[in-house]
Amino acid sequence: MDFRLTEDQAILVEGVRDFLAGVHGAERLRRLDMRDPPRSPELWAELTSMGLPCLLVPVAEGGLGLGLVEAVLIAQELGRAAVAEPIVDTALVAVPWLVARAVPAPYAAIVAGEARIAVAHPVNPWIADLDDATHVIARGSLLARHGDAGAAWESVDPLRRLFASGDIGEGDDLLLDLGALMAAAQLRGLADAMLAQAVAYAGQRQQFGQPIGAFQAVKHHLASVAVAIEFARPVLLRAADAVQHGSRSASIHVSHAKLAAGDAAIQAAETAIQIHGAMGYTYEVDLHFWMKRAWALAGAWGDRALHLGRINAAILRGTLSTGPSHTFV
Amino acid sequence: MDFRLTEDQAILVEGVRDFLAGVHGAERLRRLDMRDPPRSPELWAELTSMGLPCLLVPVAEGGLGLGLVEAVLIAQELGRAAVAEPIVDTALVAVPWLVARAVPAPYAAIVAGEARIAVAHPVNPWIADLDDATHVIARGSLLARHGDAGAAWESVDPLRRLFASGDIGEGDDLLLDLGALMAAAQLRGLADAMLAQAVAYAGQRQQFGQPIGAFQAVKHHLASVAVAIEFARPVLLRAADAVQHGSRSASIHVSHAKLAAGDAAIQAAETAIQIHGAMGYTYEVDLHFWMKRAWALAGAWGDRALHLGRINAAILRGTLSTGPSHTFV
Amino acid sequence: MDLTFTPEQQAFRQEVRAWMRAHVPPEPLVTLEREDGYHQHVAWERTLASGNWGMVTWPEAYGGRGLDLIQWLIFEEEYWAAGAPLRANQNGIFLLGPTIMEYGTEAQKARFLMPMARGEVMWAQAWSEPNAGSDMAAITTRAVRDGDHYRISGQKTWSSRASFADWGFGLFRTEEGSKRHHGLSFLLFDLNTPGITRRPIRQLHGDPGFAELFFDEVRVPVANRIADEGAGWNVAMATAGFERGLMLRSPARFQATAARLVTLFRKHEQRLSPVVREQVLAAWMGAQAYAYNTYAVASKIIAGGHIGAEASLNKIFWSELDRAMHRTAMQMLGAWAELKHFDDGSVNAWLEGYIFSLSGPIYAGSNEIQRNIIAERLLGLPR
Amino acid sequence: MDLTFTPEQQAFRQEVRAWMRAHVPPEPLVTLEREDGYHQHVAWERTLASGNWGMVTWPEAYGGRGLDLIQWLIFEEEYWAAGAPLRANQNGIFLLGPTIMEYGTEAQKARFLMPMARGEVMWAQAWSEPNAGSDMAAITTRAVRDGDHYRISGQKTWSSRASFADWGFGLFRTEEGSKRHHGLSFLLFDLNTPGITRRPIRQLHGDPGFAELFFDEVRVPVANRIADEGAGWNVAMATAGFERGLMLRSPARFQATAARLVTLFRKHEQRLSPVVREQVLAAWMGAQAYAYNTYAVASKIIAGGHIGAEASLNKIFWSELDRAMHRTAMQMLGAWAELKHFDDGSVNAWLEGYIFSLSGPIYAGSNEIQRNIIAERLLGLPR
Repeated sequence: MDFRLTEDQAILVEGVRDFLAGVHGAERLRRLDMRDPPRSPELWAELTSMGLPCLLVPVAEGGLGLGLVEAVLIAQELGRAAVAEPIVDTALVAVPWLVARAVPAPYAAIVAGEARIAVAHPVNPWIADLDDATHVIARGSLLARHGDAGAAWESVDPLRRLFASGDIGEGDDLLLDLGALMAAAQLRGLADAMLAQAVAYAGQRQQFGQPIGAFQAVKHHLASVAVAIEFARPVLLRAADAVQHGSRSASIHVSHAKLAAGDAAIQAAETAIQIHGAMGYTYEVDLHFWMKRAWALAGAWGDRALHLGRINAAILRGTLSTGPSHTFV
Repeated sequence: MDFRLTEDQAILVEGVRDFLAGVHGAERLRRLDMRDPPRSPELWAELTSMGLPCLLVPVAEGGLGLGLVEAVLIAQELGRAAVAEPIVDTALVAVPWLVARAVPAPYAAIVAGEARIAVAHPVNPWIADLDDATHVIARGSLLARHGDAGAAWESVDPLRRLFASGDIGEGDDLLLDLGALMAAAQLRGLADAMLAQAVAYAGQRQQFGQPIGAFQAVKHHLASVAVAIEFARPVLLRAADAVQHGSRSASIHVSHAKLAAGDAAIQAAETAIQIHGAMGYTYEVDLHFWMKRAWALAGAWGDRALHLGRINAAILRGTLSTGPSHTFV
Repeated sequence: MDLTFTPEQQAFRQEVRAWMRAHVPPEPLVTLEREDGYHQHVAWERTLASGNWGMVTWPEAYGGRGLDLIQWLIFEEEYWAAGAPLRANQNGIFLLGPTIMEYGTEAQKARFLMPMARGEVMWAQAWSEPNAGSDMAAITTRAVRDGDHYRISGQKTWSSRASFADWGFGLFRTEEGSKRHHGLSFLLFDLNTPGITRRPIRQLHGDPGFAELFFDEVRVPVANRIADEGAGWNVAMATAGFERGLMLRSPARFQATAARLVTLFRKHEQRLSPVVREQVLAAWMGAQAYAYNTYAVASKIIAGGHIGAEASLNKIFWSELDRAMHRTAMQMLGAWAELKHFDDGSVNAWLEGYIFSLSGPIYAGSNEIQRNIIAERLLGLPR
Repeated sequence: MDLTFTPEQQAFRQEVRAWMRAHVPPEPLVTLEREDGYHQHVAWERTLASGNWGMVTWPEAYGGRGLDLIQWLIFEEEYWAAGAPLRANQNGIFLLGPTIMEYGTEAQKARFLMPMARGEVMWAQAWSEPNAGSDMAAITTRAVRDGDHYRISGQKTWSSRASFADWGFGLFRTEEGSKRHHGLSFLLFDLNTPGITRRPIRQLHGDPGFAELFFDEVRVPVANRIADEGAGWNVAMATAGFERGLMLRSPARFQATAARLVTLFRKHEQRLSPVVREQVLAAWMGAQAYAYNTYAVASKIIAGGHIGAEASLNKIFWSELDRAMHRTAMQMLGAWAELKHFDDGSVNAWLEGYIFSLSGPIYAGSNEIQRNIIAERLLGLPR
C-alpha cells in the first residue's frame, strides 16, 4: 500500500505540464478560437512530438505501455491547459479500450499521430471530433470513418467540435468508465486552473484600497474550492487504479470520481467568476475558456443523475460493502 | 391585496413580545430547568392573565375570536422567548381545530386557564404535555384525559415533556396543518432569537484585538441567516391565511412554511453555535435552550420528508398550478 | 392582512392577459445582446408603448398608467406568464426614469421622459470604470466645466446596452482633486456625441451587449446634468437603490423559471429521479417566497413605507435563487447542457439563463457587498 | 502507486479483527463525558493496553508497537468496524505523547510515557482561556519562577477530560510582561495539586467533560516543563499540528458513521425516498474520499514527507462531513430525533453524534481560522 505517485509518474506529469504551459497558454486558446474549425495541425503535431498519443499504446506496438493512473494524471494536465484537440479521446479513452478488448488497432498510425479515433457512446447524444477522425469506436468495434460527419453542433465551448451520433446501438460499460474517468480528470485540472486564475486576480485587483484577496470573504470562498479540489484527487487516482485492475467495483469509483471532480469544477467556476466580477463575464480575461469546458464536461460521459444512480444502486441496494474495513473494496 | 399586518395585529405582537421579554427571559428558563417537572403554575397563571389562552376562542364563548394570522404571530413570539408551557398546543392548535370542527369544548375553562388540551396525532410518536392535560384531542374527538400518562420520555430539550402516544388511530389533516403551522411559527421565532444572540455575542467577544463581529466571515454567516429568516416570514403568513380561509392548497403552503422556517432555524442554530465557539457548546450561555427547541420542533409535526413529500405530490404531480399567474392559488 | 385581489385588480389582470395574448410574439426573439435581437426588442418596446404598457408604474403625465405596485406585480405576472420578451428599456423604466422624476427639472422631465416611455430613445447605464466596480466611489472619469458645457475625458466599462443604445447616464468627477464620493455629478449624454468611442465587450456567451465607452473631450451641455453639481453621488445612490430594490427583478420572472424547471423535471423524471427532485421543489418554494415577499414590500411601500438595507436581503435571495435554478436545469440536461440548440433546433434557453444568472451575484453591488450591508446596517455588527 | 495491502498488512488486519472481536464490550459504554462512563472508558483503555493495542504508533520502548501509518489506518479501520468505544486517552496518544517524544528530556519520557501508554494516568489538555480561544496567543495565565518550581495563577477553560483526568498540560506565561506568543512555556501538572480548582462545564447534552481550571498559586516543578522556558509556543504549535493533522480523526470513524447512515436510510427508505438519498450517497463518498486522502498523506509521511497547511484542508473536510452526516440522520429521524432514547430503550447515538459534530468546526482551530490559513499559506493570498 503506497498511495504516492512513483518518481516516474511525477516526472511525467511535470514534463507534460511544463510542455503544455509552453505551447498551450491562453494566447493559443485565443488564436484557436479565431479559426474555423478551431483546430490546429501544428498543435496536433506538437502534442504528437511530445509523445502523448503513444502513452498507453503497448510497448510491443511501439508505445510506452503506461496505465490508467498515468492516463488520469495526463488528462488532468490537459484539463489544466484546457486542451481541446482530440488527444484525450484518441490516446486516453480509445487506446486503453482497444487494448483491454484486444481489438486489432492501427497502433503505428496512432503513435505517429496519423490516426485519430472518435468515440461514440449512447450516454452522449453527440460524438466529439467526428469530422476529423480517421476511425470511430461504435457498436463495440473500431470502424474506419467514412462519409460526411454533418454540420458541427454549436457548443457553448467554442473549442468543442460535436456531431450528431446517429444510431450507435448499445453502450459498452468499459468505454463509459474510461470516458467518464478521463472527463473527471480533465475537470479536476480545469478546477485547479480556475482556482489559480482566481487567486492571481484576487491578489492583483484593487478595490477599497486593497487587493480583494485580502478580504476574508474572498479568502474563504477560495479556500472552500481548494478543499473540494484536494479531496477529488485521491478519488480520481483510486478510480483509475480500480479500472486498471478490472476491479468489480470500478464503475462505482469512476462515478465517485466524476461527481467529486465535476462538482469541484462547477464550484470552482462559480467562485472564480464571482471573484473576477464583471471582468469574468467577458472575453477580456481567459477564465471563460475554462468555465465553458467545465460546463461541457460536467454533463459529458454521464451526468450527475447517471453517476449518482450507479452509486445508489451499489450502496443503497447493498451490492457494495461499506464501512471502515472496506476502504479499498 | 394588502400583505401588511393590521395595526391591531402589530400592537398585539408587540404587547406579547414585551410581556414575554419581561416574564420569560433566559433566567426564567434556567429556573424552569432546575424544576422537575420543568413546569410552573405561576408562569401558566401569568400567560393566562396576559390572555393568551383566549385569543382564538370565539367571542361568543368569551374569547377574542382572533384568526390564524394572529396565531402564527403569537407563536413566533412564544418561539422567540422559547416558551415551553403547553400554551401553543392548547390555545393555538387545539382551539382553532375545535372551532373549525365545531366540537363542543370547555371554552370557559380554557379562557380561565383551567383547561389544558394535549394534542395527539400519528405524525408524532409522542404527545406533548399529556401528564398535565385536562383533555386530549385524539381520534378526531376531544376527550377528557384520565389515567396515568406514564413516564415522560427524555428529550434533548430539558423543557419538553413528551409521553408515549399509544394507539391513537388515523390522523386528522387539519390538525396536522395547525400543528405544523404553529411549529413553523415557533421555529422562525427561535431562529430570530438565535440570530440576535449570535449578533450580540459577536459584537462583544474579542479575539485578535477586535470584536469577532468585525470579521467578514462572521458577518457573512450572519447575513445569510438573516436572509433565510426574512424570506420565511411571508411564507408563514401566507400559509396561515390559506388555512384560515380553508384554501384547497392550504396544506402545501403549511408544508412550505414548515420547511422554510425549519431550515432557517437549523441554519441559525449551526451558525450561532459556530460564532459562540466553545462557549455555545455549554450551559454558560443561553443559546442551548433555543437550539434544542429548534432541533425538537424541526422534526415535530411532520419532518422534512413528510412536508417535501406533500409539496412533491402537488407540484410535480401537477395538482397545483405553478407559474407567475398563480402566486396565491 | 388581506391576500385576495379586488374585482378591479382581477379585471386588470384579465385586461393584461388579453392584451399579451394578442401581442406577444409567438416565437422567442433573438437575444438582446446581439444587434439584430436588440432591434427586435426595441420594436417590442414600441409595441408595448402602443398599448400604453411600457411604463405602467409611471405617472400618466409621463407616458405611464400611474399603477400602484400591486398592479405592477399583477402586470408582471401576466407579462411573464405570457412568455413576453426581456425588456430592452429596463435601464429607463427602473433606473433613469424614476431618477429624473425625483431629481430632474421640469425641462428635463419634458425632454427625456416621453421618448423613453415611447421606446424612442433607449438608455445605457455607465456606472463602472476599470478601477471602480464594487467600489464605485473610486470613479476618476472627469467632466471639466467649460461655459455651458462639460468636457468629459476618461473611460467607463460594463455599460449595459451601450453597444446599441442611443443615450447614456452616469457619474463623472466634476470637481478636480475631489476624493471618493465628493465632487461627482450625474450627467446624461448622447452616445453619438463626437469623442465617444464605443467598444463592445464580448461576453461569455460570445455576444456583446456590454460596452466600454471611451470619452475624449466630449462636450455635454450643463443642461444635461441631473441635480446640482457635486450632488451626483446621492442621486446615484438613489438610483442604485431602485436597482437593488424592489423592481429590478420581478418575482414573476423567477416563478416562470421555476415552472419551466418543473416541466423539465417531469419530462426527464424517469431518468433523473430521485436526485434532482428536492432542488426542483426548492425552486418552486424559493420563487413563491420571493413573490410573497415582494407583495409584502409592495404593500408596505404603497402605505408610505420605505425599504432601505432590506433591499440587500432581496438582492441576495433572488440572485442565488436564480443561479441555483439554472444550475439545476444544467444538471438535468446533462450532455445536452453545453449545446446552444437542442436537436429540434430550439434555443437552449437554460444555458443562456445559467450564464446570465452568474452575473446576478456580481452586478448591482456584489453579494459580498450586500452581506456587508446586511451585517453592518441591519444587524448592527461593527465595521 | 500501489493500492493493495501486503500479506503482512492483511495478516495484521486479521490479528486486530480477531482481538477486537474477542474484547470489544458487547454493549455501548456510557458516555465518556459522565463520571461513570469515563471510568468505563478508562477501563477499556487498560484492556487495550493489556493487549498492547493502546498506542500502536508509539515506539515499542514507550509501550507502543512501532507501527507505521498504514498499519495505524488498518488498526483504526478494524477498531471502528468492531464498534469499539471512543478513546479516553486521545489527548495522550496524539497530542502529548508525540510532544514529549519530540521535545521531552529522557527523564520526562521515562516518567510520563509508560503510564500514559498503560492507561494509568489520563491527561487533560488546557490550552484555552476565557479570552484566548481561537486567538491562543492571548494567553494570560502566568507561571512565576520560584526556585525549582513555578507558581501558576490564572484560569484555563474548555479543558477536555479535565473533569475527571489525572494530569494536565498547557501553555503558561513565564515571562512577565511578554506579549503574544513570546514568553510562554509548556508545563505539565498534576490536576490534584493544591490550589487547582476544577469546575466542570455543563455541555449541550447536559454532561460535563470539559472543565474550567482555576489556578491559585499552584506549585509546579520546573522539571515538569517541556523544552526551554519561553519556547512553549513552538512546542504547542507542533502539538496543535498533530491535532489538526492526520491523526485527530481517523477516517474509519466517518466510514462507520456513513455505513450506519446507509443502514438508517434503508430502514426508513419507504418514508424518506427520495429526498434524503443524495445526502446519504454524499456521506459515503465523503467518508471514502477522506479515507483515500488519509492513506495518501500517510504514504507521503512514511516516505519522509511532511504535512503543513494541508492539515487545514483536512480539518475542514472531516468536520463539515461529520456535521452533514449527522444533520442528515437527524432529518431522517424526524420526530424521533430529539429523543435521547428510542422506544426500544437504545440510546439515540445520532443525537449525541450531532451535538458532538457541532464542535468539530469549532475546536482545534475554528474552520474560519483554517480557511484563513489555506488562503494565506497554501494559496498565497495577501494577509
